[in-house]
Amino acid sequence: MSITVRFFASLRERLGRDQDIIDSEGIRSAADVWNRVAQIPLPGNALVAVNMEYARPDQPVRDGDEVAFFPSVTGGAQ
Amino acid sequence: MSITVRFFASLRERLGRDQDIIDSEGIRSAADVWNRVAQIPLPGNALVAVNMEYARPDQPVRDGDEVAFFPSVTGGAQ
Amino acid sequence: MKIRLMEQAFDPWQEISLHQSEQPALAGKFGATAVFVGTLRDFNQGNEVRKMTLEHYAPMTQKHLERVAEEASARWPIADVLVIHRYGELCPNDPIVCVAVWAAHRDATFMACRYIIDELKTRAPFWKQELTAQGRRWVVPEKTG
Amino acid sequence: MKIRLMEQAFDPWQEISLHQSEQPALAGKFGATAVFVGTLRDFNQGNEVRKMTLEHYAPMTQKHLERVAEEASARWPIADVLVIHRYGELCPNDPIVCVAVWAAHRDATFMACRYIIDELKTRAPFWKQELTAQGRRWVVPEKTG
Repeated sequence: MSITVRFFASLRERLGRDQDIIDSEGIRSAADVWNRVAQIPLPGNALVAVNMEYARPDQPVRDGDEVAFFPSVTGGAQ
Repeated sequence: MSITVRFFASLRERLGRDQDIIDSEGIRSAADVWNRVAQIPLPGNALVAVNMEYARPDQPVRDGDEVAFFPSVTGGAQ
Repeated sequence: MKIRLMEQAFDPWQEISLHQSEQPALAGKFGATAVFVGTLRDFNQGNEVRKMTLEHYAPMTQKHLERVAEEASARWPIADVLVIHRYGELCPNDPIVCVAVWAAHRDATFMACRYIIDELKTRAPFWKQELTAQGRRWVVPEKTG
Repeated sequence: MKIRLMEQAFDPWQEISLHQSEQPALAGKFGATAVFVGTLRDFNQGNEVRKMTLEHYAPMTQKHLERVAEEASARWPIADVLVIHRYGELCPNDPIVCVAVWAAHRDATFMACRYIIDELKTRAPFWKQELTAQGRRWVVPEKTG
């Protein structure tokens, strides 16, 4: 009956933690997850992943899912 | 008073030698050089170099020059 | 196909050589290899860079790097792919990423190698934080290659 | 910039690594390296290849390889170039040619590396003769990459 929520990079620093475990009760979408854990609106350039696949904020979320929020990625080389 | 003439690859095999030294007397162009050394017409796909620069058959040639004739090049990789 | 995430510094030339020697079935069968190596510079956007920390989302990174390599294999006739990407703390002159592609012909290797490094950059969940004389800063994506 | 013609077999990864270590001024200054290696396959146009002989026009080859590398340096902002090309007798799985380009950014390395290998192929005076089970044959240029 829980959802794992993960934060990375500057978003992790802004929220002051890298992970929350929340009750899935009343959660229907990734956006609902964000609103439960954060006191600020989801930044417009933030990326969302549900079970390690990129997703839109309105993507449905179910009990047992892992939902992640993070800024634009910067791997690879210049 | 001489011109060095070089042949490479299949053209070298066809002429049966890799180099001639010819008298520059009466030679005005790379085509003149070919006509002096070979009994066959210059093959249409043959390449010409004068002093190691690609040239056309009508390129002027002078005493002391090195003139080379060879087929299409095939260096590098597939 | 091999995708490796590494915390320790690596020598891309040694890793490519080793990988190739571990694929005896490839010997004599490939005519072309294209490689890209990305290396940490000691300056960026006007500042001296002393260190860099690469944060990543571990199993998601592996999954997306594998997917990008599979897409390249589906699009071009290639024989093998090796991708190595660092994470953790890096020093200037450290290789960050290495992409190597083997194929019969050169066109497929160039296209696939370029595809993998370009897609990796926009899809693999890595985040760079630089330590400069002015302190720590998160790197933001650039528009140009 | 280094252009080498070699009669002996060479290990491209070792040569690149060595070349890079001999350029201490490059350390920390380049962010990208693109490499292409062409290798002799043990088959071509339907026939098993046992050996290959690469004939060349020695000083003209060196001159034209240098010119192609200089043209690439003039067209793209690159920091260094290494080109190695074999001549003489080669065995299957032997590297034939290696082109490595170092630059600040990846786009310049890919473009310059591709330019050098493509131009080399049409301009450097090399000729390949294959030894197959059916005898010796001169390789003719292909239209496709």
